[in-house]
Amino acid sequence: MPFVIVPTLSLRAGLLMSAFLAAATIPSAVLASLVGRKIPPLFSLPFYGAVSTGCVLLLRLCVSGQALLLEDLGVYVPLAAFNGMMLELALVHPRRRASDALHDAVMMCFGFLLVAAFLSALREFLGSGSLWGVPLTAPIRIRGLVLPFSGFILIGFLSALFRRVDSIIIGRMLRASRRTAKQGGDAV
Amino acid sequence: MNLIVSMLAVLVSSAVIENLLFARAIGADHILRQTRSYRFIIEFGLGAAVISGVTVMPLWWLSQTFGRESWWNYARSMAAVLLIAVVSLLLTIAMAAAGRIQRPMRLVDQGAVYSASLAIVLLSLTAKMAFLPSVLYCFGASAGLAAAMILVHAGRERLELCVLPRSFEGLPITMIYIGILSLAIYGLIGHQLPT
Amino acid sequence: MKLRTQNPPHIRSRESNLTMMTDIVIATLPLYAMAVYYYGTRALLLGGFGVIVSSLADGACQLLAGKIPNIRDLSGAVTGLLIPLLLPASAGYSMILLAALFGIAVAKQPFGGMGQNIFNPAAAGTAFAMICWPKSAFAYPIPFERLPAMVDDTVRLVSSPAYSLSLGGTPNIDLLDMLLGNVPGPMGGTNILVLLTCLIFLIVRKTVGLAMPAAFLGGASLVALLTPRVDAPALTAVAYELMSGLLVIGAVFLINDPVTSPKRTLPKIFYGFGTGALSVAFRHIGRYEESFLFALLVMNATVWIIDVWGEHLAHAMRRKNREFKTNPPVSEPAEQDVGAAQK
Amino acid sequence: MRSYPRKGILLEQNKEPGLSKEIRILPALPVERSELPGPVSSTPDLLAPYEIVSIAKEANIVDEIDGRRLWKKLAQAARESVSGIVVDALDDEPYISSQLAPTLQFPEQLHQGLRLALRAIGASKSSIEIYRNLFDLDTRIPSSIMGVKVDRISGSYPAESYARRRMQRNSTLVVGACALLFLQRAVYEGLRQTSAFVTVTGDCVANPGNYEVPLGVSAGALLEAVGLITNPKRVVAGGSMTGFSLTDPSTVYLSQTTRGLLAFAEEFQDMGYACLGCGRCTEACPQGLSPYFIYKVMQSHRKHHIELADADLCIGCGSCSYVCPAKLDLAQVMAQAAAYTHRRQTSGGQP
Repeated sequence: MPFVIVPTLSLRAGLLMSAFLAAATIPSAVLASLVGRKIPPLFSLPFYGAVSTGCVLLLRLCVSGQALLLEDLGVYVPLAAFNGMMLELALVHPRRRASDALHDAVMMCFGFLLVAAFLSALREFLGSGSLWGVPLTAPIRIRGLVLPFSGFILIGFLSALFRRVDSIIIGRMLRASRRTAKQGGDAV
Repeated sequence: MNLIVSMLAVLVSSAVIENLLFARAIGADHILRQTRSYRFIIEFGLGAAVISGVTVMPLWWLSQTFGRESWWNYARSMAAVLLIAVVSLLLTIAMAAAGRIQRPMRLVDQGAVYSASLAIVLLSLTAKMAFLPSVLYCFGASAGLAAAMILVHAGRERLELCVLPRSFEGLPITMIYIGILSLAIYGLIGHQLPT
Repeated sequence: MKLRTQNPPHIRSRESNLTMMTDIVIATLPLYAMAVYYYGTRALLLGGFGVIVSSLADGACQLLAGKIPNIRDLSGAVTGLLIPLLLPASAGYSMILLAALFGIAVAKQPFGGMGQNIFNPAAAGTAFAMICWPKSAFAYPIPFERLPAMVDDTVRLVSSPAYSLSLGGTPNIDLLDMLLGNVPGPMGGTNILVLLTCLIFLIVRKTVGLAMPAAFLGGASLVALLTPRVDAPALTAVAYELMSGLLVIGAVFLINDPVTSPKRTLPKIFYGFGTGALSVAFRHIGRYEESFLFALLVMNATVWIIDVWGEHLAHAMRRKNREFKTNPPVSEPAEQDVGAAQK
Repeated sequence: MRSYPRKGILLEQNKEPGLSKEIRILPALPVERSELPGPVSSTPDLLAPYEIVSIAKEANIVDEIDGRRLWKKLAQAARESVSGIVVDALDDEPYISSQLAPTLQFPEQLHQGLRLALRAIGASKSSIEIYRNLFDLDTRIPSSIMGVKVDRISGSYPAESYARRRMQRNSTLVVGACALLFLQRAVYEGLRQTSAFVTVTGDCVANPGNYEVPLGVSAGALLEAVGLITNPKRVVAGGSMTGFSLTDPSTVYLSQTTRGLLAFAEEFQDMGYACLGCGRCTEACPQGLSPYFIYKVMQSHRKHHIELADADLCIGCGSCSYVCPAKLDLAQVMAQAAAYTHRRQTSGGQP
């Protein structure tokens, strides 16, 4: 959650952030599915933390060319090791099979990627009037968007929107299922 | 006297101005699940304060020694993670020995404490302060985090009494609440750095 | 004949939401009159624009939430009336628009709308506008200079006494001008005498209580007295602090917002005092010259804690007080036969 | 002069023109006399207490303030040897003056009845309680009636219940004025209680006033006899604050405790207001409760802090509903909250 709220100021930063999260989440999730049951719970947290930190640092070594971007992300790069998704997948309920774990982790990271891309694009375009570093002419400049509070508020509205859409879709499905059930009843 | 004033300034700035939750959204996703009671929040803040405050001491010394080298950037966070693990293990053992643990903390809560203290330690190291201020920074930051969580918890209690639009219940309205609060604190203080 | 039953009591007071809101609207009208006197008809344009935008946004959000907008509910209009008064008279329409939209669609309706919002919509919207456009939100036109409907660069904008106070200098304006509002400042926040008259009107109409504004001004002046920012005689410094910025209009309209303030008397006093003290204290620290709105929002978040604390207090007092402990005598079942004829 | 409750609301008492008119018996509804068996004692001042109590029992007199039989109250008071009698004639509810009017118009009978009751319970002290905040009266209220001190109860609306509770606490018997009048009739004239004093008023009533009507008459018949200007939308039996509204007046019959019958032309329509949180109910509540808080808590799913609000202390005076600018039915919510709290307490925390 913090990673999508604060550092997604520009599209590049958002994408890089999600890459870091993926690097932190996927290996530890797979590892948890493989050796999770052998580790006593007291040591599991340090273990996964060390693993994901290692992966994050590797990725950072790879992208160390982007000094400015890394400067933007700042403290969130090492923090990405302890994100909610990793804790969720590795600690709370680790999957039985590695394939499931991989699937879940990839799906979660993809969802995060979508949200982060949308938010960062919006904030970069309206907040600082550019997109992927290319300066554009925004209809209106809302500088408040680059501040953390707008990140909170945008997340709130985005999730509310998703929930609304979900409820609509579920309602449709319910009605459809009821209709089919009724037809089945007529048939029988 | 000057010393005391400067220490107070460090405490206040770490607690209010660079508030972990409102300025950096750290702990935002843990708040949603885990603020069950004020007591838990107090435990959370105390744990974060102790762990980060103890961890920052050797790290500060290490960063003084190896601060120049380029590899330290990478080694720092790894060392922080490992040290925090050790310290929290020691803390758990000590509390168990003292018999102060009624029920062990859930792993997710431990993870929350971990990430919070990791963030505090790294921030206090990046601030490049003297030794005592950086320790105080840890205490102030965890106190500020606990205070912010208490505010948010009170807001959630108040929101339970409202008839919210259905799609806003739970996470969205809490996020909006934190957002407006963070706006207010930003305007009150004036300058925050979003990193 | 068949009649509809209805629960007691069978007589109701004449006061209603409509009358309370109408009182607040009436109280804002003199401020608009003064604004027209100082800045020309642009003030009316801003006010009307704000009212239209916020009322429309309110109705639209209620429709989205699946409710029927209530004609008698003037709260959106009140928000729209207050927002231009908190901003300079040279504020752009886009600023008013975004402030009203933020206030209604973010700070009010997601929380359940009328009567359930935690944060004051007008304060939240204006704070958002101040943070987004600090330059134009803190540069004020000079009184008695007619503003065109569309403000462009030709309009001369100056800073307000609050700004020079925040720099630590004494504004070279005599207090009488500040009382009469003949100083650059927020559109409705400068003319102190009119504001105090509105406050008296509202208190006489019993729409607002005396406790909160008094405690607010008291807390503000206490902190201003303890930590003066200007090297002037103490009372002069306090007067400057109180009359600069949004303190007085806040004491009239924003503090007394019934939705976002505590209910019992002692919590009301605590809340008002805290808000005043906070808003003056953070004038020292904050970057912006005006910190009242932000302090108000922060205090709004603590209202629930204050209220529960007040309930605890009242609970303890009921415990202590013998007269309240005794329940009314319950009538024994043997006597029900007499009343049975009625049922 | 005592003044309670501390809080509460000040209502405008529309007692005129009902109060100053003399109490009449409607020709359409005559009150039939039913004699008691046995002769009327020629020297009522020499009756023994048990005789007075038995006469009250024979005459079937009911105290109109709480619906208890008068002889039960007298016997209990005699057993507990209370110090004195307070005649309850304070009508603090608007429109209602069915105790005040008889007190002002039959002073001698009231005084004789009071003497009888005093002797029945063997007490000496006595006083008459009348509400103080009656502004729009045509008649002035004397400072003493036949040598009995008149005690003006000031304070705002739910003063009657407070006065009653205060009296009961310091062991004084509270008796309604009408009950004393009927006791006097039973002893001096040997009559059963076959009638009651009822205030018939409201903006639909042709000639409002206090009437002595026979028991068992339906409310509709009484309204017809008194005369209606227009067809009422609401008919209320009892007080204007605490009475209950009738669906069909022709099927509701008057009893000794029916003190008023109000017929209003207009009915409240729902304005669709929401709670503003103005806190007026909290200022008005005489018990020091916070109806706002209780309303909010009852709205929520899991009711935090409900035991904090002491909803079971509500006396149902209806002040909160009266002052509410959003026209919410707060009294109903308070009743529900009281029931909920009671269930919670009885079932040990879990309703």
